Amino acid sequence: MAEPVLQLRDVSLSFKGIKALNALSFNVERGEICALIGPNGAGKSSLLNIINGVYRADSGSITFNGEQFVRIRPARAAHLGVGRTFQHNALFRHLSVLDNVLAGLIRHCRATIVEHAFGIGRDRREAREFNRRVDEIVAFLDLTKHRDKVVATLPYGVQKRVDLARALVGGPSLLLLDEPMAGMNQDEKQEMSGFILETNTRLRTSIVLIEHDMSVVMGLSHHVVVLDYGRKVGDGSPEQVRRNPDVIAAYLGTAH
Amino acid sequence: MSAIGTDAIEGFSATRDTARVTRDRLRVGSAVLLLAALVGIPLVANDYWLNAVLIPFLIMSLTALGLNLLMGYAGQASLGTGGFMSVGAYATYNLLLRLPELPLPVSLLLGGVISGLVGIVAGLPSLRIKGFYLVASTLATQFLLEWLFNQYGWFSNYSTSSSISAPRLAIFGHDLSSPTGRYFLTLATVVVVTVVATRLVRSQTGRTWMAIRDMDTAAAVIGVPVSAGKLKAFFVSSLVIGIAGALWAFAYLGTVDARSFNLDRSFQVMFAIIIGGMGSISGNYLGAAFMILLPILLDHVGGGLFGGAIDPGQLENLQKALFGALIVWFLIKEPRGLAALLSRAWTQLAARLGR
Amino acid sequence: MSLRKQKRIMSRAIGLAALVLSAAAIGTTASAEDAKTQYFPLATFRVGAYASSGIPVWAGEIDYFRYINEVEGGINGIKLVWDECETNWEVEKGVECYERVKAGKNGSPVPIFLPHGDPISKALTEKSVADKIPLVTIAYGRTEAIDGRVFPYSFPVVFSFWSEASSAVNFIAEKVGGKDKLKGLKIATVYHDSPYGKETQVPLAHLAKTYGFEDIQIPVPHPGNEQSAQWAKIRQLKPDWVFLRGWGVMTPVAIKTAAKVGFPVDHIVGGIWSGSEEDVRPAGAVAKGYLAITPFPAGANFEIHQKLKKYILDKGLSDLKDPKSFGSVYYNSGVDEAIVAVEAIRTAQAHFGVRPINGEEAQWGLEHLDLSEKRLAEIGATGLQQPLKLSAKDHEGGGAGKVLQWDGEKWNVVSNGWVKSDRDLLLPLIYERAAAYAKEKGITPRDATN
Amino acid sequence: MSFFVETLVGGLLAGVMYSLVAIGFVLVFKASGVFNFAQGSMVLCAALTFVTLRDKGLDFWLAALITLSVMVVLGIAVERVVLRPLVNRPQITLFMATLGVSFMIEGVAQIAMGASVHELDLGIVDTPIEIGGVQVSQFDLAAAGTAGILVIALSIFFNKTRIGIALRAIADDPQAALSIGIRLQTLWQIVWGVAGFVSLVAGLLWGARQGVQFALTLVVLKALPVLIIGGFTSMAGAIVGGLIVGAGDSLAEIYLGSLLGGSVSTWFAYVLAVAFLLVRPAGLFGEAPIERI
Repeated sequence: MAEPVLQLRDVSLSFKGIKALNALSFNVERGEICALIGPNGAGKSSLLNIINGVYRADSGSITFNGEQFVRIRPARAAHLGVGRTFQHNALFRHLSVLDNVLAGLIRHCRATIVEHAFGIGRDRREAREFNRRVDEIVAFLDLTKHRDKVVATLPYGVQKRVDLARALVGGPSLLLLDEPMAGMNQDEKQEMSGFILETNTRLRTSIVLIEHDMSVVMGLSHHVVVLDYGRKVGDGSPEQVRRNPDVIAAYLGTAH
Repeated sequence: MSAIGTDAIEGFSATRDTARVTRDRLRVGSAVLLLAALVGIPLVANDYWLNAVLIPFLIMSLTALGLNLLMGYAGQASLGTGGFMSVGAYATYNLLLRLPELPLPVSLLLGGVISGLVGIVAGLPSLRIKGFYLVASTLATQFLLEWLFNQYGWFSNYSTSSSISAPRLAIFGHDLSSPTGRYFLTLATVVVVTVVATRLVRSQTGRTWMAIRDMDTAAAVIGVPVSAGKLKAFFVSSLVIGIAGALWAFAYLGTVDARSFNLDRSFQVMFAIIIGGMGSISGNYLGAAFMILLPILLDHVGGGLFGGAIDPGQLENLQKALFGALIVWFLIKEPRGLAALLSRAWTQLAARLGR
Repeated sequence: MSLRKQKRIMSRAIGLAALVLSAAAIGTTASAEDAKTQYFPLATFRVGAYASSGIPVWAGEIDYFRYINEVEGGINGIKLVWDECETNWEVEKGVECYERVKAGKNGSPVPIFLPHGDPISKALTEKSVADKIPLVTIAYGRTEAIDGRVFPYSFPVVFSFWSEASSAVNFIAEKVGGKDKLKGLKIATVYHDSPYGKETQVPLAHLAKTYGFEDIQIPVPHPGNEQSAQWAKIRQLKPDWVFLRGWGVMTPVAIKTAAKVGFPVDHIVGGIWSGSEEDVRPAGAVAKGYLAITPFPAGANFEIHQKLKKYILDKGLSDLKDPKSFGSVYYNSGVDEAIVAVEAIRTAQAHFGVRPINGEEAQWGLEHLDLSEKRLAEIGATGLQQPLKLSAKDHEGGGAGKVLQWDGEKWNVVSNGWVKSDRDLLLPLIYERAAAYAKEKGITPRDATN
Repeated sequence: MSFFVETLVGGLLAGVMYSLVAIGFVLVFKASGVFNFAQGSMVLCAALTFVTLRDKGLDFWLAALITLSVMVVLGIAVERVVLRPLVNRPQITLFMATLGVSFMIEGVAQIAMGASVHELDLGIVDTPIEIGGVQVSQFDLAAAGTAGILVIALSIFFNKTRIGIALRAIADDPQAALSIGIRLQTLWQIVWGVAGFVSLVAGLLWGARQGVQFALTLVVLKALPVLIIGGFTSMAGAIVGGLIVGAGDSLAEIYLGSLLGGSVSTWFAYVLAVAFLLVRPAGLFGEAPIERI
């Protein structure tokens, strides 16, 4: 079996003395969709924030694509190929869909500020190339008709897709999705699930997904990790997790 | 989240609509007309209009553009504008004085670059401090620079009054010291800088800045170089402001000391961009017009209507209060600035024409 | 925002603009009189941080102009007309005012421009040469401009900053019993840390070397509302005299802080811009005994004041709002300025003919101005204005000040008449600096014999 | 040594005067997130109103009472007419609006009361006294005492009363404050009213110190670094920040000034403030929020 894309070993995090994550360890295999589930405050978002460097873990280690670290800066994580969408809307709200997605390519930008200012050197070539890639992703996520609209004016479900497009355009090898379907109706969820699945199969992107809707989780994921109060209480295939009594007690039985 | 220039400034770019094409054509057309008018003005305008109205208006627009790049686009508010203007002015003065073989445009640009480098240093705290605390910390730059040029005679070539005056302004042998010459020097600079700045804000550099402005944490997570982007914004902004400072000193006043670039100047420029419209290029000209032309207009009107009837001191105070009230009124009534107002007017006009 | 609301705002804004434009049009066509009058623009500052010092000045000036018009029927029959332009004491607005008025009004040219502000006068130095409009800066402005060969259109008449410093030293000499007694004294200059404040550093250093006193320089940062550190230093250094060169709020705070550290107030000699009622009144009782050197001695008993009172104040024609200020230092400075301007125009008229005078002619008039004791007596300004004789080589002419002492209510002259400055000692230095300026600017000095 | 101590003490006492102005800022900022630059004009307005009334022959307390009501009304009016329509706008816009307000206050105050300078005598003797060989100004001691009393009174007011509790709550969560049963608008008005009162006290003390004149408005420039160091939301921070700035300015002017050529106090406090911010990005007593995304 190939080396996992992401390995977490004994990762702990605390805020002002309160443990948010407690010696957490698990693997995400290359090419799989891994769902993180657990009640509110279980530490799911905090975990994503550690993986791409928004928070700094107190201890433990993370291995991503063979590179091991305890702490990482967000920009470095992005360069290594970690993509991310956000639970609460974190789009650049005054920019158009096009500009938001283009921003996802900034880290691939080689032209200097002088080239940008005078439209010389790599500037034009890069601009063409970036626009082509954005158009591809925009078309892939069915956003073409919204391309030039300011994101703040778009419906919530569309904004979520823009967020996904922005994360995808840079070609991440691991995609962290923080509740991509929160607040959506059933049709929108279906649509989004389709996009996620297609991303996984067509673009071969490994995905870590936080989601509350169990039917979505069970339908989409290859692998489920269950968190409760910062501890791992379950880890396995959807079937295994569904049968795990601890998980049922902590989460499935009560919440749903 | 930074509360400055990010959260609640609405409408950085107008929503596109059906009348878009007509509107854009209208815009380009009127910009060309405006430029033609600006080039033609010296044929009809007298010294007063050039020296006291148009030159300061153009330079104020340029300064506002500089600050707008930093504050309106990159979301980093600064009250160090006056300080950067003084760096540009004093640096250009020393280049003209000590390296007279350099042509004027090169000295102006180098003066701007020096100001830009100072801007990078001044921008370093922005990597750690956010929001209103950052605004307050830029005041340190403002006061430190003001002090520096007043304190050390070297910067003013040990003139008795620490003030600097323009050496002869000339480009390739053409004397520019007449009002018309200074006007064209200013106009040319403003046009070039505007074109370059417009390119820049539409490039990935501009997108970097707007990403930082709108949501800096998310920007970092998707791989936008936040720290470098902030420092670049400080550099470009201070560069433009530095060039504007040099023009203020040499094309407008002729002789200045550091007090021309005091905190009041910084406030004036910030008013110009907030009233004109943050994150808008045309807003800079509208805001500068508001700040430079309105007080002069009030003065003329006041003098014309009440001259002799009201005590001049009362009249002046009345104008000051009225100016303050107008500022507040615009801030309340037009959150997105005059640029948005104008943009809506264009849209309506275009809709009518397009029909 | 709803469309209707937008429209309302737009239409209001447009309406406002239209109103403003039409009003401006009325303003420019309002008063079309014949050009048999002499236009005299006044750059004033009635708002901002320094308005309190300015308001009595304009009153003195305007009252004297009115007196000339009402009682003497103008200058040889040419009446004066003036209008004001607000500068806020800022360079930018000062330049705007200058540009606004420099072309004259209704065909009457501008003879003289009074910039009323040290930074404004410096910004206008070169423009005034190009436009041929003399700048008269009484007791401020560039000291080197005394050399009219290099600065043909700048006139720091009466009392330059260098003369101010020298006269202050000479007054101290008067108090200690002669210039030879200056040796070994410590004189601390507490100055406003600005180009204006620094102007006396060079002459004081030179005088210290000449007379053997110790020259201590203590800067006070603008605006000067907190000086505990500076006066703690004074307490430590124990100077014999303090020469206080303030501006605005700095002076009362200096006097109060001096009292706090126990420095005797009657050993502080204020400079020109630290020596008005507006400077000492806010300091209250502790200012009693404070000294100040000035070219504009206070007092309402000069002959000209009797006339002003009779023909202007008592007839309700005065520009003065607070009658207490009649005869104050700043009021008298306005009268002084007006006298110099009127006499320069009169001199020019004698040469060029009785008609409105333009800037170039007024420049000639200024360079040939001779305010003798006799002429001053005719005007009624004996004791108020020192005798003054200008030439191309000497745009200052006077160079003496009187020292006043505050008694808690009013100023009293305590010096022995006009305290002269050591002009012979300082002029060579001034000419040297003017020559250096000429070299930097590529100016060829005029021939001084014309 | 005694020179050092005297400089230090002089600086600390001056610092208390800065704190006095800073407190007005803290109050308003804490309640409504507005950095009220018009505080300086309010100080001028208070002092000018008071001396004008006194010059008309009014009794000290009557003049103080009338001035107080003028200031409270002014504070409430600013809140109502200018800031309420600007609610939810960026902080920098609110800040600039208060700058516009300061033009209005200055213009109108000088139309009504003139631009002349006035003496303001509070009847506090100002001869220096010696304490342990160190010379101290009586006036400054009295001013420091007043500032101390003011801070204690305000602390009690804001710690023991319902309004105070609500005020502390809205800093964290505006909804929580509503649940105490005080409307946000009412709270803002109270705070602006109190800010008017604080500017009266500051206006009287500063006016007595330097005369009542336009330059009173410039005291805000000294209060700013005090706020940065102490944090925009802490009353204790304003006092400690004031002491640090006062002492720092005085010592810097003497010891750093002799090296660099003087007038270092125009910027020293600001540079010091930035240094503090780099260590603590929300001031000494402020708390930086946790980033949540």
